[in-house]
Amino acid sequence: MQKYSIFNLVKNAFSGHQNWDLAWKDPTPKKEYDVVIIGGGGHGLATAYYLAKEHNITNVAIIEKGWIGGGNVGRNTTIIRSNYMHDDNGLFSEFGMDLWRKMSQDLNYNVMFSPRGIINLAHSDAQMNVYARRGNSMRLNGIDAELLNREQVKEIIPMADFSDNVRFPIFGGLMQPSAGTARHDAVAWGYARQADSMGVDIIQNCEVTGFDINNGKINGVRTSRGDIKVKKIGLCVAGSTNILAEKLNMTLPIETHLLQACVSEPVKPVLDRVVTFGAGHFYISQSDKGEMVMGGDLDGYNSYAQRGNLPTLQHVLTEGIAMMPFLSKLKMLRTWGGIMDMSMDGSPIIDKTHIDGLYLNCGWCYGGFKATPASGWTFAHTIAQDRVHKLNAGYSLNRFNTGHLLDEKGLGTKTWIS
Amino acid sequence: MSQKFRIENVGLINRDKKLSFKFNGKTYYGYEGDTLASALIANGVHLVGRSFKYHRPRGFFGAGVDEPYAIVQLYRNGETEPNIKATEQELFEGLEAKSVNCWPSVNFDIGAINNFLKIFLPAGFYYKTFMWPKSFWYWIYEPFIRKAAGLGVASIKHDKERYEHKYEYCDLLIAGSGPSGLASAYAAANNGAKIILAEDKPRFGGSLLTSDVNIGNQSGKDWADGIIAELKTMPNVVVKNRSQIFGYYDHNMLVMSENVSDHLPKTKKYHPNKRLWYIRAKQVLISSGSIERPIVFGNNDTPGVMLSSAAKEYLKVYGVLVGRNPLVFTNNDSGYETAIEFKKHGVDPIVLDSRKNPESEIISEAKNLGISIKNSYVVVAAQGYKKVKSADIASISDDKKQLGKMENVKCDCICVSGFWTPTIHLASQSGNKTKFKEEIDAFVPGQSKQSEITLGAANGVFSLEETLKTSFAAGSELSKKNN
Amino acid sequence: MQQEVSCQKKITKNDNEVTIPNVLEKKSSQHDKFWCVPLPKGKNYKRFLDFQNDVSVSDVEIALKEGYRSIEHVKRYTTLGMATDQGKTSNLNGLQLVSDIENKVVPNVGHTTFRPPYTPVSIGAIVGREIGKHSKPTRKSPMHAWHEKNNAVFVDAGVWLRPRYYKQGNENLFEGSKREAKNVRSNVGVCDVTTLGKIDIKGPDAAELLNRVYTNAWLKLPVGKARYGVMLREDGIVMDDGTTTRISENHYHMTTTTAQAANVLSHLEYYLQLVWPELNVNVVSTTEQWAGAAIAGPKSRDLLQKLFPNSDVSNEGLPFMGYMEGDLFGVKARIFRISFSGELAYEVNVESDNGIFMWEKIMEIGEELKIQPYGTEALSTLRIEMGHVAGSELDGRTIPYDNALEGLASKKKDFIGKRSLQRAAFIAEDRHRLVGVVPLDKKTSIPEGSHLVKDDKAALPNPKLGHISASCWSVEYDNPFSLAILKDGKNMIGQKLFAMSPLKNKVIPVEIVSSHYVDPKGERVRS
Amino acid sequence: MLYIKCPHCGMRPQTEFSYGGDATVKRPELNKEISDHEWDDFVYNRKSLRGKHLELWQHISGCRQWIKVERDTATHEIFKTFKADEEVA
Repeated sequence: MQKYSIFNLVKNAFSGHQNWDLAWKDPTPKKEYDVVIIGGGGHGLATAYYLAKEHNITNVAIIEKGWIGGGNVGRNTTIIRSNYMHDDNGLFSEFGMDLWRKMSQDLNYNVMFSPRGIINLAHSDAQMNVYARRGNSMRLNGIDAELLNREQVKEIIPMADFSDNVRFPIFGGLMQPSAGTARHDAVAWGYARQADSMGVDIIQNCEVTGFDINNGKINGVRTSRGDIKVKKIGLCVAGSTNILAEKLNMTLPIETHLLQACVSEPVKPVLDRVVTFGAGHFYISQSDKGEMVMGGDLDGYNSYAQRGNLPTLQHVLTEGIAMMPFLSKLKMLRTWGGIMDMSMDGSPIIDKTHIDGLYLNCGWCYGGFKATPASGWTFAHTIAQDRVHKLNAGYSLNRFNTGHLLDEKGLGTKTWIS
Repeated sequence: MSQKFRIENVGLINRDKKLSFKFNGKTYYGYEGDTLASALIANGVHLVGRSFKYHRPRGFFGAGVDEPYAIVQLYRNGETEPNIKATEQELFEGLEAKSVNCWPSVNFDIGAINNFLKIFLPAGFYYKTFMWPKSFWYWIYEPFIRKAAGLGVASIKHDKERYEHKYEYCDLLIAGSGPSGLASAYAAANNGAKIILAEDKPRFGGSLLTSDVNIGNQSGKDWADGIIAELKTMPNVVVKNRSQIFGYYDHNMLVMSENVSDHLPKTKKYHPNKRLWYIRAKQVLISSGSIERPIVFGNNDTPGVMLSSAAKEYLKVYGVLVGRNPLVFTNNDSGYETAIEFKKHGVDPIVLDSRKNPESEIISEAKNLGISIKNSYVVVAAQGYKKVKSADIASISDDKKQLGKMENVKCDCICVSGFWTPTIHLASQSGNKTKFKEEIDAFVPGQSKQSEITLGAANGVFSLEETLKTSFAAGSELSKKNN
Repeated sequence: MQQEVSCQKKITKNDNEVTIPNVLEKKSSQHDKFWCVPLPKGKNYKRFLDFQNDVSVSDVEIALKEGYRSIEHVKRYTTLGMATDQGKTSNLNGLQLVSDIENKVVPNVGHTTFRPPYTPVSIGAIVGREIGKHSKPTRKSPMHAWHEKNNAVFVDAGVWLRPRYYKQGNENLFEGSKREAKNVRSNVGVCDVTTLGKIDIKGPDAAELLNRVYTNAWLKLPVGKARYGVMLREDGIVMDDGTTTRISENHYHMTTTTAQAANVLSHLEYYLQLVWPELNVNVVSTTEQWAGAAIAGPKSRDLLQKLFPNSDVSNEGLPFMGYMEGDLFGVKARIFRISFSGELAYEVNVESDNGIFMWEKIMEIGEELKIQPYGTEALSTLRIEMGHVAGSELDGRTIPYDNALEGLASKKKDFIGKRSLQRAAFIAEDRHRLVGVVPLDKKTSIPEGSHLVKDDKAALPNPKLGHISASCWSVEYDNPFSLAILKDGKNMIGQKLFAMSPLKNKVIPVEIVSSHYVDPKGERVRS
Repeated sequence: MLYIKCPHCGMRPQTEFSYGGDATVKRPELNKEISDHEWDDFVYNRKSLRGKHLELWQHISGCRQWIKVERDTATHEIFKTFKADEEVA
């Protein structure tokens, strides 16, 4: 495979950029694979990559209904963090942080991982205590965290509302300095390019129509481009998990919901951190292009529409202005909606299933993007070894039955409340 | 300073009210009714900004909401606002604006070095490099890129303006006050339907303001004025200018942003800056018109290259010439209409038509006026850096693959028309699956998903007669009793 | 949408015809399907598609050459159409180019979806008037003005403002709240408890509803008595707690926490309307109708007697968890003998309009008993040292057992969420449980949010056994005291652990004690 | 913004309602012995399909009644609304 580098870029410049290779090929599906990954999103592509890289399994196909990277990896707010309270979430995400830190070099594709730090603002002493509980848990898990007081927050983000005309004054915040953002599309493309180069078939415009299961064992998968024989299938279709689960006669602890996000018009750098509002649900960062990237609550009802309604955005932006009044003068340029698996305790599922050879990766709620590498890595391990890794042991499907829940927010099963 | 590109007695501006304004620190004059863009062009200013990546000089390309270039930093009443389109910003006394994305100035911009490095900066170049050494991305490369990106500067001061919301219900919401919007509104209003008619520009009438047509023995504009005047007297009708319907949401909820104050030097006491209307409409009529398409050619981003419809609008609405030596490059009759307007106002254009031997009433008129026309001719490239100085033109083969011998013609602007693209955004937002219409090379609305109908140019219908017929019919059909 | 109203097109009763005027326009000829001028040999002009983002024909060619072939890939790879004009002049030409190179017809290339807004919209306009202090509503109790006048320092409790402490001189929060708490333990204090959620429950099946909603038994609660209850979500997690009083045969007065008031009402309505419609019960929120004052401390009965000279408020006349109505100088009042502070205490409710009258009377008559108002901080201190749970323990992750409330979970009857309590993790022997924590040096306050570990020097990740949920300075013993939720807490009493707060660089050796730090037998509330 | 017909109050904007999830989930009867699986299906497992979805809403800023709404989760089209005790055909 062609190596991407400044030298190669210069070299290609003089030949008019006519000699770049395909980033990935466009193969027709083979009759049989060792592993089929359903879903060409970030998690599916990463899973295929780590299957090839870590487990030397390369007779793999990724089947994607549309175009790769078209799901939530292509429509998120690009935040990467591991600021979790529960050990299972924290340790899993921190493992992912390590993968993020070396991803550009590992994939030879600049994913622009930018550890600009995330600050969760607190607006009461009680909230400071909740954050302290989380931050201390992070520190004891070896994750960086700092508790900031009001003055320290003001130093870092002076554009937040420190005036007297504020409903919920800022008391301080919890910062994870190593958290940050990355270029979301590049993550999908970087994984795709490397997976392809190691022999994985990336098959786009191919819809799964059914499964071939015999005696509780996976035999194959039926697709709009023909039947494929396969012993192991990994399901990575956040947002559409329930649709495929129906074809498998499974009912999962997941509801499908819509989350909107928006960007402002690009402006010169003004905000160099990721910041979340504590008296509501709003988060913001400024992209390298200069756009303010903003998000918040779910639209609040089951939806597959990928199109949201204005009251939710209005509500989200209201909290935005409450946090940073200067946003008022900016203009909302673009909005979009993504559909996501809201699991019943807010944490994901990476596990085997009762069907032999069928592996499940779902339930990422709003946290899927940051989990891409760790999810791919542990899912690849689970598929390759037919057993869960200790990093994803907490993400079991039967935890809902046993009560080993991982509820970071303490909201329970009403997934539409965010 | 004189407005040397302003011509006498043309346009809809108020020449009794002269306004002074500043652009990049220099004082200019315009008239009430100008946009910042028209006033700058009147003063011969065509260089307004720099492009995002290569920092190439940027002028004006359109005359309204479609403008990609002319983005400025606005200063108003002690506040500043980034990313204002000069083509949408109405002029007021004391307006100040500055170019963005250039340093130290729009005339001499250091960032333009990117223009010479452009062969190293192809699509996606950043994915392929800036990876070594590992820590350099965050500490060195990214801060540099961040600084270079972004357009205007956001003030972190608290916004002192006030914004309001309003909730409305209506029978018919009509988006756009061009011929189809006016006709349908008028017909429905006569049946007593409760109507909101929204126009994003300051003036009602849409294409009727610039086209050379006659409706009911009046000019298009006079007819539009008459209809609007009558609608305004009707208690069941709300007509709103400076009001953009920007979103079509579920269950026929549309949202409109009314600009109440931005065209004034400062917001009046107790007035909002903008008012957001949530409108639940029983029926929506989309009459949002169409936007002219460019034709792609070499250096087609040079200041002075613009849409032919924009050139016509600057002339007919603002009395401003975008050049004294225009070249019109067209693949349809719209370019001729612009050329005719030039000719009528004492300017000699040259028309390059990519077609071999088109014939129509409009073309005949152009010929009769003595306009110089070159058929099967194209602009290969614009020449000039900060402003068009000439154009490399050539004949083109019938299959459009081979160029003839290149010639250079002097010109100071190139007005382009590559035909029209219906504005289907609202229909598409409502869930309408659009379809491609071969005859016009563009998408038009397909099966309606909500209670919406698209009329006129937005529906790919460019004949005024047909537009009026269907729009009058739609207006009365939708509002009458037995439906 | 085919919804009834929106497809109903009977807009008017009229049927007027409008005459269509004559139109004179010049007819056009067919346009040329031509949109891009080829490059002449040897020339390398940039031909732009997207003018603001500098996307040229060659950029799209490169994207396609590299395999970014879906129109979405092209758009994202080149940034075509993603500028502030959202591609109004560039989208179609971009599509034409892709269709030419890919040799597809334009409709098969497809266009990217149009989403609102059509053109950028001011964020200020979208948000409107809900900015600054008005970004969320502010709820104030009827006694708010009095609190303001008396130097209350307020704290946000949800959207309510509550006095945190009443500042005297240069007191800080710690000094002020300690003074107030001490005064409750030694004299009498009064606290504004208006913000508590209040729900009126009426109907012949009201007791049955409560019996299903709360984990403990409710069928035999006599009229004129109150009872503490805990309600669960169906997943077994504690949702809320509070006392409910039987006002008359078919009439109950439920209180909820300030935070959960709205959720509990919806919860009850859900079960009444959808799950058990056969229950003849009505519920309605009365939070705003009653102003509430908690009167607590050893002298509270003396005060009460003076406030209600005509009522028998003796320990016999109004025993612990008793209820009566009283006449507060002409104002009808409800008197509940309930206690959050662990002291002898009462709660008096009057209709909101009379709240300020009640409050001023309490302050006026209580003066000789050395009454002081106390805020939420003192209230916290009092409840923590008594081991009463509140929001920081009922954090949406705990079950009754974790909060030492297992005695309240009835074994005999079914209730909402009971089935979930059988889950393996919920019945595990070493389940987390509420305990008390005292620093060994009896001096160092343990920051809330600290974690308890066995070995403060262990390698990371250091296993955490539990966390400090609430801390106070015990006014009873004059030393720090904390509550913690600790793994296997039942068997940990007497153990020595470390409370660690790496965020504050603190490692505090601690001893685990009972969560009932003060008056473990609960004698005071019954005295 | 959705426009929901409250069977008690008439057409009202979505902002007056709060969502309550899948209306086809039936709470097991009190005191009934049921399997873990049945209980999990009630508490956690949801079909959440694309297309027609019968769901609960509460008219929280209106009559406070819980209602059932038949809505398409792909298009947001609302077909019909029902009172809490109304049988859904």
